[in-house]
Amino acid sequence: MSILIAILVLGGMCLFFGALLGYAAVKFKVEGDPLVEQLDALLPQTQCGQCGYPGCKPYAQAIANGEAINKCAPGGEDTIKKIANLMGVDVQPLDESHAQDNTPKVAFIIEEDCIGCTKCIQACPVDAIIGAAKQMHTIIADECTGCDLCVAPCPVDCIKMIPIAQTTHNWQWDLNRINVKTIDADDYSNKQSNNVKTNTTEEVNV
Amino acid sequence: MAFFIASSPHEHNRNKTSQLMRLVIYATIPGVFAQWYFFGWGNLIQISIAVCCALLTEFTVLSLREKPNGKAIKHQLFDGSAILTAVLLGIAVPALAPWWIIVIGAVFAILVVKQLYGGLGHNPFNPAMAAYVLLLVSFPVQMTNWQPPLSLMSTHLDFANTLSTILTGYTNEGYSVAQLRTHIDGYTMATPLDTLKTNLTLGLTIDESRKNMVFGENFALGWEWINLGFLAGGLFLLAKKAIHWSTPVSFLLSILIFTFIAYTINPGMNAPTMFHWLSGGTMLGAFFILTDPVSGATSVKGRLVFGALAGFIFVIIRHLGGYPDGVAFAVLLCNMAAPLIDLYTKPRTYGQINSNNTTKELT
Amino acid sequence: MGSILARIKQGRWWKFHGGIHPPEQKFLTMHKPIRNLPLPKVLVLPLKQHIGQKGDIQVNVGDNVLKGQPLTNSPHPMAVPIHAPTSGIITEIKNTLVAHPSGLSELCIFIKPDEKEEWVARHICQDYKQLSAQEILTKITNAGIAGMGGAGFPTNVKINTKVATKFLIINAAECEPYITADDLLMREHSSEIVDGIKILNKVLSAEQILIAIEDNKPEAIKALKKVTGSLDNFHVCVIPTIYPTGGEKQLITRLTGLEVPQGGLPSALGIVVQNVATCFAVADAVINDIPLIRRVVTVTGKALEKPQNVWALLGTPIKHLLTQCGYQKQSPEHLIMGGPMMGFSLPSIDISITKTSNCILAPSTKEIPKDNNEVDCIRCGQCADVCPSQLLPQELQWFAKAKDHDQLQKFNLFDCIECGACAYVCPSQIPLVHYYRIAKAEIRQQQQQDLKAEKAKARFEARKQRLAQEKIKREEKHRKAAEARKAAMNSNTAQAKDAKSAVAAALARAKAKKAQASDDNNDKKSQVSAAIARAKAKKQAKDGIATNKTTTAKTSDRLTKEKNADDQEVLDSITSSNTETTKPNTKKQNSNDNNNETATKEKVLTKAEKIALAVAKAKAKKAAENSSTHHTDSNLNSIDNDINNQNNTDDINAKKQRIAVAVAKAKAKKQQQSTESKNNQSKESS
Amino acid sequence: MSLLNTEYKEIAWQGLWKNNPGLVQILGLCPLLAVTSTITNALGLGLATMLVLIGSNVTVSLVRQWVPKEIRIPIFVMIIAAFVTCVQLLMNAFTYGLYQSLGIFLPLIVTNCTIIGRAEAYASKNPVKKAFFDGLMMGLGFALLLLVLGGIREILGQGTLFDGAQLLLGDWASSLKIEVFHFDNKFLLAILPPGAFFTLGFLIAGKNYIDAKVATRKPKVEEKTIERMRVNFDAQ
Amino acid sequence: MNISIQKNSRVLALFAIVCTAIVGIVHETTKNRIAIQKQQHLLNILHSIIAPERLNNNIYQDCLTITNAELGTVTPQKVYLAKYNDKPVAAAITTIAPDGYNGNIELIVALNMNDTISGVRVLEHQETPGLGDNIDERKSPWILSFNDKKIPAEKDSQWHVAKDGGIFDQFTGATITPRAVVKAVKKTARYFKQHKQELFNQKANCRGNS
Repeated sequence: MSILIAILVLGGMCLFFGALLGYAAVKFKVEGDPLVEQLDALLPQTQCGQCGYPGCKPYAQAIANGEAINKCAPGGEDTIKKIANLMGVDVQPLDESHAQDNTPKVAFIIEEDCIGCTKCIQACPVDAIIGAAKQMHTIIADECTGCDLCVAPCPVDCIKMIPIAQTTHNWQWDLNRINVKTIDADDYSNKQSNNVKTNTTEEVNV
Repeated sequence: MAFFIASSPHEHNRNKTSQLMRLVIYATIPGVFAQWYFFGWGNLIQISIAVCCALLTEFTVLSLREKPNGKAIKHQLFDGSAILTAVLLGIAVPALAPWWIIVIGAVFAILVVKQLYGGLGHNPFNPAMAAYVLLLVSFPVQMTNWQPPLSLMSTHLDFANTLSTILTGYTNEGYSVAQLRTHIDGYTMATPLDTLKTNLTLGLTIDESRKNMVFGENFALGWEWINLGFLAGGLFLLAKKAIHWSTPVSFLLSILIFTFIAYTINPGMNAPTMFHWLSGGTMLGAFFILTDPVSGATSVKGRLVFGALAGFIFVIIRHLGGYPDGVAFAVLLCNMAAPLIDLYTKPRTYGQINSNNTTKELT
Repeated sequence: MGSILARIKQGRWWKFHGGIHPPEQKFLTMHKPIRNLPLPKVLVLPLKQHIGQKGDIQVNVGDNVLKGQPLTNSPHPMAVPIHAPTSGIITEIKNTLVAHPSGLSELCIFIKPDEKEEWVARHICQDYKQLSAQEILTKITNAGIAGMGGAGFPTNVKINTKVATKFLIINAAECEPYITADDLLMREHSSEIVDGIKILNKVLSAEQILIAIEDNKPEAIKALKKVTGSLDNFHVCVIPTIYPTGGEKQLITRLTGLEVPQGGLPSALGIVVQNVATCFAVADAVINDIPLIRRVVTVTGKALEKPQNVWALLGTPIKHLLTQCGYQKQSPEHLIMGGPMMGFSLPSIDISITKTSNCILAPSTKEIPKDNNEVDCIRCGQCADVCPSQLLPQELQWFAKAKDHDQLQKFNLFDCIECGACAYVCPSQIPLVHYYRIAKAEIRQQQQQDLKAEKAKARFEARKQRLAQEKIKREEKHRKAAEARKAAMNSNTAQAKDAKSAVAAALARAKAKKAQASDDNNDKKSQVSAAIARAKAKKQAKDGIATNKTTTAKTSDRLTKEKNADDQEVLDSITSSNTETTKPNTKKQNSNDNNNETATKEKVLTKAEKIALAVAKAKAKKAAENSSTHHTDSNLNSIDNDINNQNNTDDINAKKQRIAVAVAKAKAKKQQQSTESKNNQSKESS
Repeated sequence: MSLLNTEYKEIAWQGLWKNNPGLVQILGLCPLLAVTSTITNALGLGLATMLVLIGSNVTVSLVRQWVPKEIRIPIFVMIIAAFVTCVQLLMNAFTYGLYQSLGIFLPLIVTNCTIIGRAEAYASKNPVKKAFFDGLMMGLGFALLLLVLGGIREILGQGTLFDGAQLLLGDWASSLKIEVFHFDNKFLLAILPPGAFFTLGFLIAGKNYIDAKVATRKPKVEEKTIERMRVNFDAQ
Repeated sequence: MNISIQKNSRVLALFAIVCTAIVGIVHETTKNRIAIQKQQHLLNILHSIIAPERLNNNIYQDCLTITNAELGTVTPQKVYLAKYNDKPVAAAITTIAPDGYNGNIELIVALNMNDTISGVRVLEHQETPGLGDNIDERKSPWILSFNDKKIPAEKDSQWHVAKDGGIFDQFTGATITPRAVVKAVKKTARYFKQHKQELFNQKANCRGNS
């Protein structure tokens, strides 16, 4: 008898909870994957394709589906850390095969070599190149993400990737990098020849 | 010509961590002296064993951790923190505890509590107290075998005898620790705290218990003097500004308040404040353990809360706990609470105001 | 307000949290008068000597300039001009080391003085009280005055507030241990300073003027009290000496008990703070029409024989100052611009004085030793005790080391004023401020990058959308054209035939032209092919490096194949990639001039993976389709060429032929489209 | 066939080392830490866990086709609970001696995350045979860890091995007891739960150390060049 | 939505019913055996503290439930009466020592009619392994030291652990556990001494099942 009661009670409860879960499954179903959006927001949006996916969003999608998190070369360690944080996995070092020199760069078109073929324009994922057929092209440096996708399509190899120079604005307080040099101040005309790097940053107190 | 590049500030007041540590070590001298005077050589031997073991362990771990160059290891080895830990542990263990007790304690303190957590500055617990608790929990027999004051002992305990007891368990004459602890009339001696605890469970009142001879009369037997010694050392540290006043003051005040409440409610079952202040490791804890900056709270407000909480736990353990003294446990529990205390006592940063205030004042 | 004033009058000051007492070193220079220096051989003027932007250069190399002549100009309010400190010739305009902690170069103007000190035309103002606020503002702007206390905020911007000013605070606290420049200036030029203050107050019309001065400058206090004694809304506030009272926020709290809200400016409280030296410069500029071309610099430190305050022209190389003060070279040399607490090390002796350089500190090796004994933080909390911003430096350094930017911001890193008090007291000798600076720079950069990424994403999405729309439009157009042609074919009436064929012809012509434009540009042809050949040679070289496992013979073989755009090659490469498990190669199939964009330059990338089999299959399929597309494309092109030819010869009887051509073209197009769609399908399925 | 073999090898490797439920997934900590004061206790809990793990894996794998995704967790929990209860009842009835010594571990197992974890992660997606093998290997991995942990703690704590084995295995097992070394004082910390945390910590550290060593010894995998994708607008 | 709800609730209920049914069936089939096993186990314990040849009644059935604060606990305890030819021989009383180091210690104390202790066993405890758990007979013979001790008088200084000046050893390092056991046994023994007659006059009222 007690078993029968147990069966009835449990059965009834399960009917109820099953119904509840069934309702919840339909009602709270998540359309799309917010995870992908979050991941996409962490990626640097260079759309460079170095990860092996055509753009940042597809890679975000792939990570959500279990792809390795260490393939974004332009994002570097920082991005990997953030993704690891979001995904709740361990931080991994950047996958060497995807690792390129990821110092920030901008593309630059050597104007005398440009034949105006527009191929780079079509390759640029962020419309950062202006120009028209048979017209010389140029790059809007501010919009360039440095993905270097325009370099390969150029038939005349007139696009160079130039590292972004360090200025007093974007300097990161790296005291070790300061070149200590002494120049003869009295005679500035001699300056060029006298430009001796003593290369003695000493033991810098950092 | 070489130029020296450094980040500001270029000037520095040249206080160093190692100096701070050294100062604290010096400040233990009065207390240790009192210990030596009333209980003999035991603790001095324990301290020296502990220091050796601690330095050896520290050296081994630092070598394994491969810090950049040999100079750095030496630098870290003698920054005083390991020595201080060892000294405190040596003070805390029973004077006649066997040598392997202090060895295990010192190694555990440095290896597990300090270095496994990342070394100096990274340990969440006070290494000396964590090691003391480990020993207390693991070897209750040895750790509760307190030697009675020299004046109450039937055997004469000189340096050689003490050393022999610590190393072999027997004096040169062949007495065991248990025999050493036996009073002339055949009664095994315990510390006042222990005696009090036992007597309370037997239904005796505090006053009855205090007739026991381990309590001595008017500071005669040394426990009070040891505490006073550490108090003196603590005051020296305060004067030197090596420690902040907030923690010891709030700790002792908190003990005062809670023991006073307990004493007022039931004087028969609760010892008076003065007894708690001057027995066990109260003063050592107040000035040398709780003030350990690494495992304590940082802001003044935080330190006040920290000390008060420690005092509360201390009183609770002494009255209700299974162990006679509660300093070590109170310290560890408060160490655990320290990050939380820090979080809730975070100071208001300059300019973080609800703008109502300022505008009101101006208009 | 009233209560604040009452307290000020009683001399009871408020407290700010923390602060330190570094040992006083002012005695080195405080008893000697300000010295005038001989002209240096060269003056180096950075275009930007303040916070803000640099102006546009108004002069050229070789120009003769007069003393006080503006060298830059800009309508931007944050771009204050610079002036020639003396008359002379401009020898160079180029990048050189500037007074910045980074030791990086910025654009500078080099002036070789001619020793004549010829002034540009000046208009000395007889009575500044007659001037309107706007006139004063213009004069200050044109004189190029920026805050001379250290930060260098343009003065014209700072005093041009919209909020009614209650307090004008004159910062004469000068709390850094060595610096006495303001002290001496106050002693020697107190009346000019008060003039300057009055001028400023004409613009600000503040209710009360508080001159804040630390009690370690008794003579300056005396001098100021003497000058301001008769003025009723002037208060000389003698405040206790504690570092960093000179910090703007700390000074405000000290004097008024108010706190500048987080992220806000003092002007929100109705307070403006100006440095004494700035007041002097204002007086000079408004009354004497002397722009900011010189300043008092404390040249001090035990490495000098004669440490002293000097009048230095802006642009004077430090070397000049040091030699004048008897500099004894130390090893290693350590030069600090600014005080020992907040100044920065200089990497060279040739850096010049700017508007914000108030001190050159040349300490002896003993004076500021170079020990680097950073040990781990033991959380002693001394740093938190002295932090004037009431931050938790020990927590911040922890997060900074861990690069935990979120936590750093949560712990108000950006409220740190970098005064260095924490690092000064730290027993573990942690260079805390340095960690914060790095962290701040990183966070700022991160924020910029995030912004950039956001923008890039938006542009990427926009482009995607645009391309999708274009594609739809294109297809629509093709469909219509095809329909039209079909109709033309089907119709029997000559008229319709005529019209429709005309349309078709026009379309075809346009197409042909387009094709011509992109492909058969006769003018440029040789040039282009030359360029392409060059590029190919380059790429070939690259390929040779990249695929060092394959023999050169093979490479060249492949290249010849590529030139022919042989489909077989693609298949070859794929099959070879199947068998090659060692090293995957990146292969490029180069362009065939006659093909259109997408087909011309197809990068066939192969990857040797476990699933190579499947991938290769899919690729082979794709390649096959591509090649067929390519054929249809070339068909299309040949048709286009045909049309071209026909267009060239004016042929009336070619209608039929044209129609046939159009039909063929439509067919070809259809074929192409179908292959394209197939392509897409296969892509999707793969 | 060899493919199948390697698959089973992989399962075994996962269970015993690479994905060991105790050492790597750090699951089932509560029984793991509470019960491993001696090797005998460890053996008891290990056997019980293995048994239940195999049983629940097989059962879950059997019913996996009929379980809708939304309610799989409640169902797994019910299956495991029912399974454990049945085992407990049966043991109680028929092997009372064993129940006396193992019985206290059985209720602990119901809440052991390893079991629901394997049901969810493996058994619900794989055929019975594999699920059985996975249960066996995971259980074995868990049991082995428990044995090591129990062994170390027992040696450190009281200097013996297999103390009290007769309680689990019958009277003959009392001869199993090995006195490794004798000390007058037990090292209580090793026997108490903190000792279990310390020991487990060192074991995990040891495993990571070995893994790191192996990884450095392995020759570097040949460099791959990546397939750089072009952002393809036409495909969308 | 309705389909999902119906399906899920049906499946879940089905599983619940099946699982519960299986458990129920197993329970039903093993119920009796388990009871027998338990009884056997208890009997074993009883026999170990009261020699089986001393009694010839069904001790397991001759059982009382009593609640008396003098036992040191207010939870109902059991008394098993041992008789030889209906003559009282001894009684086994379960009790709880509430002040163990780690909570309650459940004991069974057998007492002879001649006011001596026949035997004591620990039924359940959570004392520190390796330290307090020596009260368990399987770990240490300490518990046997109660055997044949005389029931103590009201103020008997002997009935303490050695540390408190009594005759019972404490374990090194653990005083609390043996102290608690000694105290509980003492209380039970006193209770027995005072109430033994009325215990044996009562009718068995717990029918053996626990």
